Amino acid sequence: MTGAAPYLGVLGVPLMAAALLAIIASYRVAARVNAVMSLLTLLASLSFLFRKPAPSALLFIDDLNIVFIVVNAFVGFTTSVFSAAYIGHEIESGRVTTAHLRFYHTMFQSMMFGMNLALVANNIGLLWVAVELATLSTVVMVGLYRTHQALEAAWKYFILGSVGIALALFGTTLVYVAAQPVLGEGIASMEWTVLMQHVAAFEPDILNLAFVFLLLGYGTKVGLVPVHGWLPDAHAEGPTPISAVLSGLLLNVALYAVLRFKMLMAGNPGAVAPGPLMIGMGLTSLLFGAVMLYRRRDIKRLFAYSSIEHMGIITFAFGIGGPLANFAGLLHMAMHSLTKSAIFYAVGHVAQVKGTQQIAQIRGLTQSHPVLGWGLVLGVLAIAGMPPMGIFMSEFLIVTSTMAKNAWLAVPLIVGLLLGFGALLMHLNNVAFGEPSGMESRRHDSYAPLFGHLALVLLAGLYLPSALVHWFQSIAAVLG
Amino acid sequence: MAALGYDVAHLLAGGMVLVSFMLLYQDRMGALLNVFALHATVLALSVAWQAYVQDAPHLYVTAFIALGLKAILIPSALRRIVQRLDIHREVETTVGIGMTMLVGVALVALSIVLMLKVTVGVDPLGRQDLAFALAVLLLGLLMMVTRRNAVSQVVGFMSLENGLILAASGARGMPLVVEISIAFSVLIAFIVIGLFLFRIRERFDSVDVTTLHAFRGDRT
Amino acid sequence: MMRAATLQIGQTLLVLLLAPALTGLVRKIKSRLQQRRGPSLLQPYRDLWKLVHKEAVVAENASWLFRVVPYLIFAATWTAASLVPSFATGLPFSTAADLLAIVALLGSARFFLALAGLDVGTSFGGIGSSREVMIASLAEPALIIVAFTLALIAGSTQLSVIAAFMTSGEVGLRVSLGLALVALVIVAIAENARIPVDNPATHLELTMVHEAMVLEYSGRHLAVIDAASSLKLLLYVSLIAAVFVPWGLATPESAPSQYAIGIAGYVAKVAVAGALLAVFETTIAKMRVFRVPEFLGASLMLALLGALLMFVTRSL
Amino acid sequence: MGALESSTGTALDVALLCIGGLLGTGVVAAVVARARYGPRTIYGACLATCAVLLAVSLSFLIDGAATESRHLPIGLPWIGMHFDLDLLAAMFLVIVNLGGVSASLYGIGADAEEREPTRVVPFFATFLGAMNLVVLASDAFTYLISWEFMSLSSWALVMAHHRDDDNRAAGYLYLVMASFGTLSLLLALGLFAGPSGGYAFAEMRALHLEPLRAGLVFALVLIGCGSKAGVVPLHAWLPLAHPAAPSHVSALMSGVMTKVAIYGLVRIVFDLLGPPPIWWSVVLLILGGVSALLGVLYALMEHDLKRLLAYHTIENIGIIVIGLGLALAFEAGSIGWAAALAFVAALFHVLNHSLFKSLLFYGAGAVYATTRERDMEHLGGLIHRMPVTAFAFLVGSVAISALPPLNGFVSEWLTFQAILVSPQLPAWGLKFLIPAVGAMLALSAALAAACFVKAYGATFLGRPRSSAAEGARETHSSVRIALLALVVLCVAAGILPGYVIDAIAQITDRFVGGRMPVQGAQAWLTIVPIDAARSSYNGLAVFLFTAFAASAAGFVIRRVATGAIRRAPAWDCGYVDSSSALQYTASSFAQPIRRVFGTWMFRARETVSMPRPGEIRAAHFAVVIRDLVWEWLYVPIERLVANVATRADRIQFLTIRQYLGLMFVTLIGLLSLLALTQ
Repeated sequence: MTGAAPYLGVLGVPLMAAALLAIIASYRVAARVNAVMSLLTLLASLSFLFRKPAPSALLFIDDLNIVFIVVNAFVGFTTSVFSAAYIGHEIESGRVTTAHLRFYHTMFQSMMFGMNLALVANNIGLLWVAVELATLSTVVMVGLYRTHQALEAAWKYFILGSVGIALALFGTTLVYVAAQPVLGEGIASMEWTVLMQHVAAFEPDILNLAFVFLLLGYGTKVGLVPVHGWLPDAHAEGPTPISAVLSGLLLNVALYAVLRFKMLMAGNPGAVAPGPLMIGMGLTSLLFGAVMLYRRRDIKRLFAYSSIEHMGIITFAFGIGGPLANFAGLLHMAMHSLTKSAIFYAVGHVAQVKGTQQIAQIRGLTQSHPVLGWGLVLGVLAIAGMPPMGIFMSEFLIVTSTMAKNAWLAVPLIVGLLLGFGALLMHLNNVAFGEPSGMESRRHDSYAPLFGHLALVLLAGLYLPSALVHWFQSIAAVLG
Repeated sequence: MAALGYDVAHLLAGGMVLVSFMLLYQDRMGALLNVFALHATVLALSVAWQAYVQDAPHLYVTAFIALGLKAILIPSALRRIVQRLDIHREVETTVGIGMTMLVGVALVALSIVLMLKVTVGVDPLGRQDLAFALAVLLLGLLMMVTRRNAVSQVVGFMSLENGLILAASGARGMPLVVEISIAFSVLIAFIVIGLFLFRIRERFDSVDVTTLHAFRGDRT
Repeated sequence: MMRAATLQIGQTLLVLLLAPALTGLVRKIKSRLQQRRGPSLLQPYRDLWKLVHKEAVVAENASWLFRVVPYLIFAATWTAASLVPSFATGLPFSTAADLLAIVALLGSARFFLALAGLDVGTSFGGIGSSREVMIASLAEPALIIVAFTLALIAGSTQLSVIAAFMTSGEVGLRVSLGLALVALVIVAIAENARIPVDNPATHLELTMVHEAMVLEYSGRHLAVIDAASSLKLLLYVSLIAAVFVPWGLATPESAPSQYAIGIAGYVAKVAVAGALLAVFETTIAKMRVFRVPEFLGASLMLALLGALLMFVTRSL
Repeated sequence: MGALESSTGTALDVALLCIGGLLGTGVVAAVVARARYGPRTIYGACLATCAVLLAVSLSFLIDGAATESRHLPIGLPWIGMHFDLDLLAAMFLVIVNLGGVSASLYGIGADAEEREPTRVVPFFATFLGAMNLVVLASDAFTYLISWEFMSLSSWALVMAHHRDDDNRAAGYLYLVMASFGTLSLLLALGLFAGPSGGYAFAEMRALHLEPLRAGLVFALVLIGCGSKAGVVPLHAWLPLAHPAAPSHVSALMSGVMTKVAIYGLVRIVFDLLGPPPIWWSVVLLILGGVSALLGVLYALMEHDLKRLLAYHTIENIGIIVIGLGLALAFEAGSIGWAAALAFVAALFHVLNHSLFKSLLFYGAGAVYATTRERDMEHLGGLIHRMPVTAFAFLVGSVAISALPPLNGFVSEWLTFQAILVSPQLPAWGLKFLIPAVGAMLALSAALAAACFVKAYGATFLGRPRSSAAEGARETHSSVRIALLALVVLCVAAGILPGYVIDAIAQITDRFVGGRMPVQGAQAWLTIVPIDAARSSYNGLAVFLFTAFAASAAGFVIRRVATGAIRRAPAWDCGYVDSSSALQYTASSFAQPIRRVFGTWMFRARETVSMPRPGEIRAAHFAVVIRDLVWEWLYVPIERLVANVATRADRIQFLTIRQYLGLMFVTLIGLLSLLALTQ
């Protein structure tokens, strides 16, 4: 494809890695290769910060997707490091075989490829295909353990995801149909760059219809209520590194798609504002997710629901719109990716040392495993929006910008936040404190990914580099 | 010529909606699969026709895939699964067939109203194509929702996806249709393999009904 | 200035000397009313004299607090008593504390007395303190609210100002004032452990309050406490006198003859009050301890009513 | 605002540096706390830093220096962090760091008893830092972030002894209530700033809100700060959380953190929000009166020593709120001098309460440290074994019972003086309300005295009720230093109130538009709130005369008569020496008052089961006390959430087909919406 060269870094590397990992037998080597390749991808993505390649027919880079790519590559890298430590133990405990792991690594990279492709895609059709690819590769990883629950979760994810993707495709087709009279036939009518320029002239009604399908379709991947069904089980039953990337990355990619189409809608005066829809689904997800936290038994499912909650918050923020809220949404998105993946790293180790994911059987972590325990406490407090972590800042901005737009909307928002906080704290209270119970097995892991993420979140809460701020602000302005 | 082209396209697309209704109506597994084969064939025809009227040769590929894969390969595979896993023969429904049909009619009405109102600027060919496509899509979804039986749900999904292909092919000059239809075929292949691999006997709900809630972490 | 100081000292000593006499007077009249001769007026002085010369018997596990408290009580009460205008107003020391402060001073005295009751750790001491604080927790607010009423009438919480204001004609008859008087009298009865709230002359376990607290005291400690309680009685009498019958009060500026009148008038008022108290005590019966809250609650309500009337009717 | 930024000052910078130091100390502490002398070193560092802060703020306050400002480019981008140091802030800095110094002293002494210093020391330092930060913050974001950080670190301290289930429950309730408060403050400030979105206090001060919006902000701020300060009915967490923490932290939470909450209330209501309407004062007065009365009644029903103290915090907060309410009322009635009087009374009581409440908590902590016992029913006779603690606690008790000549009395006396001015107010509602509130205040004062007779008597007097109490030993020297230092301060503030009042009085002008007469000028250090003819009080004279009278009496008697003492068994109406179980217990002491007030307010029920003659079983006596606020406000909410959660949980267990159904219905819904709307 023309002008694809600059993108080789973020696309070629994972693809190559996938191929390479498919043939490496030793899982130790594979794990290292995996990490190295992810690091390369990260560097490649960082290069975009300095040199923005010109948009080609299929691929392009603008301020918006750089954010996502960088976050994506970074969390992908840290996860690959974490996964190296994680799978070793899985092998020891005999939950997976080396053959599975070969498969696992391959799929990990192809998923990274899919997500990066979706992010750099300049073409709504290509975007769709890429998201589909990412979904399929995660599906098989969710089913990795071959337990009944794992298979069931994978299956549920697969079916719901497919239907969602189908809806998204119909929406995509409609967008093309809307564009075609203006831009004529052919590839041009599916290019973001072109669409954005001419969207004003499109038939608004078709756009509205299209957005409904797109919101539901990609919203399924985002995990918005009521199309969230697959999310909790997929997080709970898959290997923890996958839970981390699911929450930290895949949801973002889907959200990215929604955002793009929202921008498209915003560009057309005649189209209904997508804001109310997103606000509605966002609030629903927030409240629902928050309420669902209370009755959880499984610690990974718990945090899966918290992801639903936070995706709701982010969607809500973008629904509110305006430079401030968009800024807050982006910030919250980044913070959530970092924090939630950090939490899953911690949870992964916890599940391994305690030999269970049942919240009821995990007690007094700060007593039995201080580093891990306090790491988890920090993570949970951060995700619950406690200062001085970054999420406090983004939530502050979201609430205040909401007040500025429409004060009454802030009330359900606040209620949701409080409900979610109460539930998380309730579980944290028992997991992290009290008399230790359950297995006492000790392992010395590298907690670097966990605390690295937390450190970043803390830093962001205290000080955002002005360059970053201006950059985010420019994006926020674009988002409208 | 244009008029003829329009009429045939209309006929075929409408035919698909009709076949979707037939799908809804079936209560025997075997018959269901046959009707689906028909559904796929009609799709293939209409795609081919679109290829002809838009003289977009790449669409023939799509048509061919539709015919070969969905009209022949998959139905036969499903038949084998049905025999292999001795899934008992009749289709269990959650809502009565009649009720389903009524809802279906409502859905078709909805989609046509919506489409015709929305797609004013589009050329008539695309318009009714889209309208019918949406109808087929919704009917497929309806089928997935109302059928308990795994195989018939797969069929529902495939008919839904036929609707998508119909829409894509109807959108004049839409690129990537082939790629997309291929991607979808992969998807469906996955599903069918899944059915086969994971021994999904009765329903999507669970890989294995007996273990559905027993070990689930979150049973309160 | 000099003269004011001497007057102040004079009043301070006067109350101290007069206090036991009042107690004696009340006893005398009571026994007369009960067809007895009764002890002489000087008996209280003799008792005090006798007590201070006895060696003090202190319970084994009594703490230092137990031995300090009597003096604290005495001091606090004496301070309070010397702040209330007896025969003259506007004395220098009177600026040191207003009516509220006087009430609070009595509160301090009671606080320590109740502690002393608990110090030895006997059951009777407990009974006494517990009942005492229960009574006080109602009587003290009543007193403070009475103070509100007076303050609103006279536009000041300074007793000498109030007294001076009362002598000036512009008071007239007020409902609030009447209510305040009734409340004040009830409080005075309760605070001084008189019938019907308590009986100063009983040692029946079930009825006694004040006596139960001081049960463990003997010798000079008991003497000091007795002195304090008679001082308290005098204090209340002079308080009521100063506010409700303030006539004949002298001021630092007035002529010496005025002081003589003032003192004579004061003694007369005290005597009358003592007589009234004795009559009242003999005519009424002691009430059960758990009826006391209602009795005091009544005074609280009366006081509040009076204060409310003032708040609503008057704007200073 | 630009003007503010330009004027920067040294005192503020020093303060900020110290705060940074405290936060840093917290981080360091996390590492070194395990070391043998680690905790003491950390406490020492905190002590030094707080001392510096204290000195700086005190000198600032006494000079009545001009406001200093700083703007740091951290925190929220394009707003940054604003810090102001004005007289109000300085005064609260003094309070915070007085607490900090004494608490650190206590910590040095008590660190021997702390089993897990790693769970205490780091958060202790950050807690101090956060409280200081709140006082200095001068934009919405900085204020909220430090506010919530304060809650967070204090929560960690409450969880220090996390093995005890009650503590965990307390910690949970505490943090949830805290973030509830923070969120409502967030709403308040967001509403305040409005669309313009100027979050610096300077900008907010310039805004003029329309009445409705201002009222909403007021209500939300009241909820936010009230829940932290423990105003009824948002107090439920306080008596659980404060005692759960280590004692010096309890002291900080009760004595200082609640004051920081009051600071927030004052800052926003008196400073930022415009002139108040009359109804704000009505709300404050009612809440204050109820808190004062309910708080002390709760305390009377309580016989856990530390919890009793916590309930008294609620009472004193009530008194403070009454003062603030009066100040608002007078401000609304534009009687500046009276407003100043009430305001000073409130702030004076803030100072006093922080002093004697810390003192009392240290005492309780010392008792707990040696006896491991918080239940007064198992204590007693400690005055013999820990004389210094007993003496200090006695002074604290007198002070908190508002008895002259100590400091507690002065501030309540000032409040009463303010109440007596209120007939001048035009509003009729207040004419009825204020005397009622005054009565409540008087009642709560009297009851407080009763309560502390109970507490002191049961804990320190009488005979030991348990072996633990028998074996009690006097506490560590540095703890004793802390105690005595506070004793001195309580007495000083009691007998020389004039100077304190003058220090506070400089603040009032800016906030309530009025000023009290200068007290330092009065003869004999008398304090004259309004004018001499109105009322006056001279703590020093009363103190001196009382002291003189007492010692004179003692001296004279010993001289002219005898000083002989004979130790003998207790007389007790001739009953032979009974077991220590027969002495009055705390609950039996409170029984008469419980009968008077408790029966209708707490549904207190006593059940006695006497064995019939010849029956061989112990007689049994039980008191059941119900907390109606809890049952009517908190339990329903809890139930509601539980129900919703349980119902919603079904959705977790839908089958794939049903999830598809959800998707389908949503799709159809949206489509038909689209079909209908155009």
